[in-house]
Amino acid sequence: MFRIHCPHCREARSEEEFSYAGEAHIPRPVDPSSLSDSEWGEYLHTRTNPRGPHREMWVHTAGCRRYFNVLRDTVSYKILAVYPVGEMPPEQGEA
Amino acid sequence: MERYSLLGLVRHARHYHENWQRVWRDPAPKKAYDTVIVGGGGHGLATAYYLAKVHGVTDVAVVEKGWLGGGNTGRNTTIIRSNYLRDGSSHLYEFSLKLWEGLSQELNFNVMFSPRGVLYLGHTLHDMREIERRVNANRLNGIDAELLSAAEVQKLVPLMNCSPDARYPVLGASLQRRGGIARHDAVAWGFARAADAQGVDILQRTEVTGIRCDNGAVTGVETSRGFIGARKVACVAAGNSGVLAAMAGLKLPIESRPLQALVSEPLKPCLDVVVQSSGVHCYVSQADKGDLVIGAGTDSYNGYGQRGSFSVIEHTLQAVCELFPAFSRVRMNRHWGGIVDICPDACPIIGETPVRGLYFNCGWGTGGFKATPGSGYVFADTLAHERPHPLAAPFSLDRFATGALVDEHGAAGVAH
Amino acid sequence: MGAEVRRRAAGGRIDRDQTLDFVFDGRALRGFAGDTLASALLANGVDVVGRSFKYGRPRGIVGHGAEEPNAIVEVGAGASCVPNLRATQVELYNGLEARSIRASLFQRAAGAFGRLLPAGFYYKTFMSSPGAWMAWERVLRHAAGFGKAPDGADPDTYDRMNHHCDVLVVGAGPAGLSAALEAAGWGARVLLADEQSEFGGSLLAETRALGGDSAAAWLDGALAELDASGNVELLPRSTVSGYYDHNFLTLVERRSDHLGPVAAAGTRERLHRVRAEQVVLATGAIERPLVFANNDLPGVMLASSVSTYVNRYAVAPGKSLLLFTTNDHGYRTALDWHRIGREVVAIVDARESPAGGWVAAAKEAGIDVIVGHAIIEAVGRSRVSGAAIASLQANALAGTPRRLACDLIACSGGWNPTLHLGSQTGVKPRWSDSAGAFLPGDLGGGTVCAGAVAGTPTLRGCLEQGALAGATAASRAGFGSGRTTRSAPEVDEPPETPARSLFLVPHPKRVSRAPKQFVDFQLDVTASDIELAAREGYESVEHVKRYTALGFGTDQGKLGNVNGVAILAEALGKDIAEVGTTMYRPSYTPATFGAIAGRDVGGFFDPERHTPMHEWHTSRGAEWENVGRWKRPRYYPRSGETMQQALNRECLAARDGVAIMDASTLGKIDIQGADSAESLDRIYTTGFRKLGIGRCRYGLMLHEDGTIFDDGVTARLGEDRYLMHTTTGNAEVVFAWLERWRQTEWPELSVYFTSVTDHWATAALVGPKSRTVLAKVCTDIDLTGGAFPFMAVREGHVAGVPARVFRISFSGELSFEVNVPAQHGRAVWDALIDAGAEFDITPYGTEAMHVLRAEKGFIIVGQDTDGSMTPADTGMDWAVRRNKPFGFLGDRSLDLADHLREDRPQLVGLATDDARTVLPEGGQLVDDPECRPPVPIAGHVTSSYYSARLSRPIALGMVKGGAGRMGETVHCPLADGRVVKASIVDPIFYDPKGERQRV
Amino acid sequence: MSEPPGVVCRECPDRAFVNVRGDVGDPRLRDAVAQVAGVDLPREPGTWNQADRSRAYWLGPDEWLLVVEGDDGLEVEGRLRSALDGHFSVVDVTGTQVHKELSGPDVGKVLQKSSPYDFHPRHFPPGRCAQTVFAKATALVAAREDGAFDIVFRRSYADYFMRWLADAAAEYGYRLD
Repeated sequence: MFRIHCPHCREARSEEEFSYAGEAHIPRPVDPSSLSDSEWGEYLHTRTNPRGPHREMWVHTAGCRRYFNVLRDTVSYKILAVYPVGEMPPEQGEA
Repeated sequence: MERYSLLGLVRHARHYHENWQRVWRDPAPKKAYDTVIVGGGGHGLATAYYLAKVHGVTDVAVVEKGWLGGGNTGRNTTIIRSNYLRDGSSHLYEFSLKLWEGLSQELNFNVMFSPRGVLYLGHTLHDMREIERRVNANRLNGIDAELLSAAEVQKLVPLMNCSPDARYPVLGASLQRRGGIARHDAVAWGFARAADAQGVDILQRTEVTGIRCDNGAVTGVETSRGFIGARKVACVAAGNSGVLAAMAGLKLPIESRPLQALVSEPLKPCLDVVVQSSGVHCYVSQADKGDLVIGAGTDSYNGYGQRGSFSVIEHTLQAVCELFPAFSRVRMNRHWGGIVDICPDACPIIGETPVRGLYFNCGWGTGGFKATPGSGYVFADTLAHERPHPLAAPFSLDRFATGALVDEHGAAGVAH
Repeated sequence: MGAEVRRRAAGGRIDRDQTLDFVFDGRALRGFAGDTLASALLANGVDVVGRSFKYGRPRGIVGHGAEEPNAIVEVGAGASCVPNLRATQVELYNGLEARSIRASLFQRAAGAFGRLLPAGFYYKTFMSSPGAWMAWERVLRHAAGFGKAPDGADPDTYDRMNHHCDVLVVGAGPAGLSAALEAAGWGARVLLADEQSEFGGSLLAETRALGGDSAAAWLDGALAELDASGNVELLPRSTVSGYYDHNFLTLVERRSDHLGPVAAAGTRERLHRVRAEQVVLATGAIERPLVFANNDLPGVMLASSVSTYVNRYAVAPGKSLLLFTTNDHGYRTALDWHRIGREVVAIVDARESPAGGWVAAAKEAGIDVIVGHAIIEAVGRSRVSGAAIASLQANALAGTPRRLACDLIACSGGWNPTLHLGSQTGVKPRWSDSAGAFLPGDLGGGTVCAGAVAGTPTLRGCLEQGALAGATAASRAGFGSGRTTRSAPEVDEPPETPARSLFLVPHPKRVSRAPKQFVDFQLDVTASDIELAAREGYESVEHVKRYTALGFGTDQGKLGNVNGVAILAEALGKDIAEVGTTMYRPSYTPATFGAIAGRDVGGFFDPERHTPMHEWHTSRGAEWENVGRWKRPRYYPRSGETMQQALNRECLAARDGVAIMDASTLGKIDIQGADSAESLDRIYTTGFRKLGIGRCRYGLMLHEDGTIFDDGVTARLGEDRYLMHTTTGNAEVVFAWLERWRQTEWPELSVYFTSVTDHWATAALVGPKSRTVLAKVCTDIDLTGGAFPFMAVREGHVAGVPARVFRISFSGELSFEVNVPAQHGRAVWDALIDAGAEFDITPYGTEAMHVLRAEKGFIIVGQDTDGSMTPADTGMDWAVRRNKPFGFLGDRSLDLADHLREDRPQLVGLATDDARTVLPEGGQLVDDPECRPPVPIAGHVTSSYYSARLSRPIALGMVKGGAGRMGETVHCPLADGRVVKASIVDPIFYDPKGERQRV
Repeated sequence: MSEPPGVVCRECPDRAFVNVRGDVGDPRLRDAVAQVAGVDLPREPGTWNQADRSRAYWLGPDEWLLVVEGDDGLEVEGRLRSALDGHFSVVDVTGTQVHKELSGPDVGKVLQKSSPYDFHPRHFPPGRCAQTVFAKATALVAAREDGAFDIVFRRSYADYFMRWLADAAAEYGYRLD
C-alpha cells in the first residue's frame, strides 16, 4: 500500500487516491502513418517492464486529478523520485 | 521410475518408508544440451516431459533459479476450465483440459484433478448476454457448457446470496461441469518426476544470468553454475519473461504485475463447486484440506514483489461476504501474491522470436495454471518441429504487429 | 457443573467474585472473569481438547496464546458460530458454548494404520482410474477441515477505521510499553496495540519486582501515564495482522467477542488501517517446544505456558511436573511450580553443567536437577503418566533410558522471536548462531525491533531496548533527540549459562521407526515425515513445507517451523542458515473476512448512483437495470403486464405519440478553450472544426489500437465551447482519457475539460407529439423544424428553468433532450409529465430504448461491439475522416493488416425466417447446422428484440464478411436443440432514410 | 435520546457552485474572481479562502471550486465569463454539488471511518481542504475555524453518502438537521 507524494497537492497521500497510468516516456509518434506495422505495434504494446527502477505515470484520481511521473523500484516498491510530466527523472537516489 | 500404487505404499510401510527413492535426480549440469528450458514451473516441466515423451528429445535441461514450482505454479488458485470465448483460446484450453483428465495416470502421480464444476456468475443483463454468447460458442467448439438460472445456481451453492435484492443480484451462470481444481504442487512434481525418468536433467538453484547469441542465433545460457550450451533455448518463466527477453536484446508486449490470492482456515465441506464472478470480483473454491481458496485481483501497477496492495484483498473479501454472507465470520489464514505476465489481449505468447533457436512461452496472465499440460504439449511440439503447433499458431508474437489480437479480456476472468 | 479441581485458591489476575458458566462439548463448566477458555478448561481438569488432523490422536493444551496448535474450538452455533478459534485466545463470558474438533471415522482409522499414511501418501495413490480420485476425495474432504462454516448470513456488522500516527508500537509487553512511554513523552502521535485483553505481555505473569515494586504495580503506573498522555491511543484486543509496503499495517480489533457470541450493539470487529511514520515491533518471542517421541500427549506443555497458567490464571495444570529444558529460563517454571507447593519430579537439563542463578535457586529449593539428559519419550494414554529419559552425549544417547512418573511435562527449547510481521514485508529472517534462533532481517529505516523479538533475552534488557526504540522511532518521525529520557526499572537478572541448541531429541530407535516425534502438532507433521521428504528429494524448505504441510496450519507453524527447519538441515547435512525459513504471510493470526470487508457489504457494497428523478421512477413501479453504478429504469410495468407487453406499449408510444425517458446518466463533459475543436478532432474519428455553433455531431472514439471505445453526440455551444456526451458506462473513463492526452501529450493545447454529468438532469422527450408537449412548457425557443433543426441545440427555459434543449435522437423519432441543472430536474420532469398527460405521455426505460435504436440499426458500444471492433466492422466508415491534419487517436491501427481482412466480423441485421422466433442475444451463427463440433462459427447475435412497430423480431449481429453476404441464410442453434434460420439483412429495419427524426 | 449527538449533519442549501480553471499566475483571473465573488483564489495547495458569502477551494494547480451563498450558478458563471479574458474555463456545477456541514465531538472518527486521508488537527487545521476518497466515492472536505467540516460531494451519490454517514455515525449518536 503505497504512500505517494503528489507533487501538485504537495503532500503524501494514500494509494487509494491514485491510479496507475502505465509506463512513462512513451511519446506518441509524431507521424504514425510513416511507421511500419511492427513499429506502430511496438508503440502500442511493447513495454520495458523492468525488474528494478521503473519510470511510470500516476494520476491523483481522487485528489487533484493531475498526472505526474514516478520512479519506482518494482521489486522493493520504494519510490525513488516523483517528477512532473514532461521532465526526465532526477539522478537515481536523489528522491 | 518406481510406479506409485497402494500396494507400493503397503510394501514401503513394512520398511518404515526408509526405501523410497528420490523423485528426481540432482545432476551436475552438462556442458551443453540440445534444448535448455528456462523455468522449472509447471509449464517448463511439462514442456520437458512432452519433448522427451512425445518427440524423443531427451537431451534436455530444465534450469530453475529457485525450487521447482516456486513461481505461479505454487501460488495460484488452481482453477481449471476451458470455456473461453474465442476459437483459438478455447481450442487450446480444451486440449489442455483433456490432458488434465488423464494426467494423474499419465504421470503416475496424483495431481488430484477434481472436475467438480466451474460456475461463472452473471450479475447484469450485459453479463448474461456475454455468458450466453460464450456458452453457445463453447458448445459449437465441443466444450461442455450449460446456462443456469439463478434458482439452479442457488440449488448448487446453498450458501450463496441469490437474493434479487442484492446490489448486483445473481441473474444466472454458466457451468462447465468438466472444470475443477487440482493440487498445484503435485503438477510440478509429477511432471518433474516423469521428465527426469525420461532422462531430462532438472537443475534447481541454477539461475540464468544471460542468454548467449551468435549471429542472430542462440548458443546457450549463462548461469550461476556456468555457461550451458544449447541449440535451442525455451523460456517459460512467468514473472521473469521480460527480464529474460532483455538478456537476448528483446522487448515483449508484456507487463508483470502482482496477482493476489488468499485462503481461509480449513472448514468442513461447504462449497462443492468452483465459483467465479467477474461482476463482483470473486473467485472461490474449497480445497480438499478445507480451506476456502480465493483469487483476488491483479494490482494496477507493475511489480515483481510477490505481494500487492491490501485494498485488493479488501475488495475481494467484500465480494466474498456479499456473495456468501455466511463466510463473513470465517477468517483469512494467509494471503500472498504471484507475478503474472500480462499481454494486451489477455492471451499468451507461444513460439519463435526474432532470435533463431530462442523460444518464448509466456504472457499467460492470470490463467496459466489450467493450461499447464496443454501449454507444455504444444510448446514441446513447436520446439521439436521448429514451427508453431497449430493450436499455438494464433498466439505468435507477430500478432502485435498485424493487429490480430485474440482479446479474451471477458473470458479470462480476472479484471486486468 | 464441573469442579475447578486445578484452580488455586489465591493469586492470579482472575476475578474470583465473577464466576462465569460455560459449556464445552456439552459439559457445563465454570470459570472466572479474566479466564481464557483454555485456562478455564485446564482449571476444570479437561485434558483432551481435540483430536488431531490426520491421525485423530488426543490432544491437550500446549501453549497460552497465538501459538496454540491444538485447542481449536468452534464457538457459538448456527449463523453466529465462529469456527477454528484458539481456546487460549477466547476470553470467557457467561454462557459461552464451545465445541472441540471431533475425529472422523477416517481419522480414527488413520490413527490405527498411520504407517500407511506417510507424508504425501495421497500423491502416490488414489489414481487407479481417472474417476478414482473423485471418489476418494469425497471421503477425504469430509475428514479434513476443522470447524463448520456458519450456516447463515452473519448477524454482526464490522467496520474499518484509518489511522495516521508517528509511531505505531506493536505489542504492549515490557519493551512495547517502554517504547510507547518514551515516544509519547517526546510528543509523537502514538498508537499502541496488543492482541490480548490486558496490556502487559509477559509482565502479566511476571513474579519478579520491577524497580522495587511488583510487576503489576509498574504496569498500572505505565498504563496510567499512557492514558493520561493526550497523544496516545491504546488498542487492546487488537492483533496487528499484516505489515505492508510503505509502513501500512492492519490491526484487527475484537470489540465484542469477550462479551457474547453476537455483538449487542455496534460492530463485532474493527479493522484499523494504519499509516505509521515509524513502527516499533515489540512482538516478543514464543517458546520453542522440544521434539521427542509422543510429545503430543496431553500434559506436555510449553514451560512458559505452565508458568503463565500458574501465575496469571492461578491454575496448576497437573500435580507432578517434570521440566525438560535446554536453558536457564526454563528453571523458572519449576520454581513457580515449587512455590505453589506442587511436586517437581525433576528438572531434566540437556546441558552438561548448567550453573546460572536460576539453576542455583532450583537446587537450593531442593529440586532434583538431572543434567546431560533428555526426555526421549512421553508415556501415557490420553494424558502424560510419565517420561523416559536418557543420558545425552553430543548428539547421541548413552546408557539405558529410565522412567520417571509425572503428569505434566514442561518443555523449554529456547525462544523463537515473533518475527512474522517483519518477514511479511519481504525481508527474510536471518539465523543467528549466538541467539540460537532466527532474528528479523534488516527492516530498513521505518522499523525498529525491540525486546525479545530482537533476541533480547532478559526483562531488564527488553525494558531498556524498548525505551531506546521508542526514542529512536520518535526522533526519526521528527520528535526529540533519539535519547531516552527515563531509566528502566531495576530487575533482578541472575547470570545465565548459555543455552544448548536441541531440535530433535534422539530416540533409541531410528526416526523412521521411533514413536511419532511431532514437529507440527496441528497438521500432524513428524520428524520422520521431514526426513522422508528430504530422502525423496524434496529438499527446498518450501518443498518440505508443501509436501509435509509443515507450517501450513492456522498457527502458521509458530511452534514447529524452526524445529522443522533444523531437522531438515540435519537430514540434508546443511546449516540451518543455508536451509532458511519459509516466508511468513499475513495474517499473523487469522483475520475475520467481515472485518476486512468492513461496512462495504449489503447496502454499502457498491454505491448506487441515482438521478434527480429516481423517486419518481420508484413511485411508478419501475423495474431497474444496473448500468455501471447507476440505477436506470428498465421498464415500467403496469399491473398485470408482462415485460414484453410493457415494452410494446412503451415503444409504440414513442413511435406514435409521446414518450419520455430519463437520460441523465449519459456522461457529459464541458469543453472550453481555443483548442477545443482541435482536441475533439484528435479524440474523435469525426471532424469538429467546421461544426456550426448550436449544432451537434456524432463521434466515434477509438483506442490507439483502432477498436471502438465510446460514441456520442457533441454539441458546439459557443466559439470555443463544446459539450460532449459519452455513454453512461464510460463517462469516467472517457473523462480520464481526455485529461490524460491533454496533460501528458498535448500540454500546448488551450483546452479545459470539466465533467458535468451530475450537473444536468436530462429528459428525452420522444415521439411525433413531443414538439407539442414541449411547446406547452417552453415558450422562448422556436421549436419548429426550420428554426430548430435536427442535430441542433438551443438555450431557453423549460418550465421556467434555464435549459439546454438538444434535437438529437437515439430512437429515430422526433426528439427533444431537455437538460436542466440537476437541482431542478425533478420539477421540470414533473412539468413535462403534466404537459404530456393529455397525450398519454409514456415513460420508457432502457429496454424500450434498446428496441427503438435497434429498429434504426444504431449500435450500443459494449453490446454490439466487444472491444475488438473497428468502425469499418460496424459499418460506420461514414463517421471516420482520414484527412484531418493531426489524424485521430487510433487512426494508424485502422491500416493494420488484420484490420483490412475482408472476412472480419461485420455488423448486419438478422431477420428470422419464421418471423416469429426472437433470436437469443449471444446466440452463435453457423453456416452448416449439420456440422459436428468443432463447428466453424460464422458470427453471433449481439442484439435481439421483438419489434412491436414492425410486428416481428429484429436482431443485429456480427457476421464474418457479413456486409457482403446480404440475403444469405445463417443458422442459430439453440440450447434446446432447435435451429433457427435467419437471413442477413440491412441493419436498419425502420425508416431507413431517417425522415422521422428530421420532421 | 437526551444525550447530545456525537455527530451532526447539516444541509447547506441555496449556494451557487462554479468550477474555475485558469492560470493562477494570471492577475486577470484572480482579479475577475475577486471582483465577481469577493474572494481570493487560494494559491497554496490544499487550502481554501472565505470572504463574506463566498468561498474558494483549491482543487488542483489550475482549478478551484467557487461557492457563493444565496446566488445562482449560471449567473455567477455569466458574470465571471464577462469579467474574464484569455484562456480559462468557468462552468456552473451547482447541479453537481451537494454541500453538508459535519460537526460534533466524534466527527473525526466518522471521517477516519470514511477516508484514508489524515484529518487530525495537527495535519489538517482550519483553512485546509482536500479532495479525497470518501467511502466508495470521493468528496471535498474542508476544515473550518469552528471545528466543523464542510463536505462537498456529487449529487448522484447523495443517497449512498447520507446512508453511509448515518451508519458510520450511529454508534456516536447522529442527528440530521
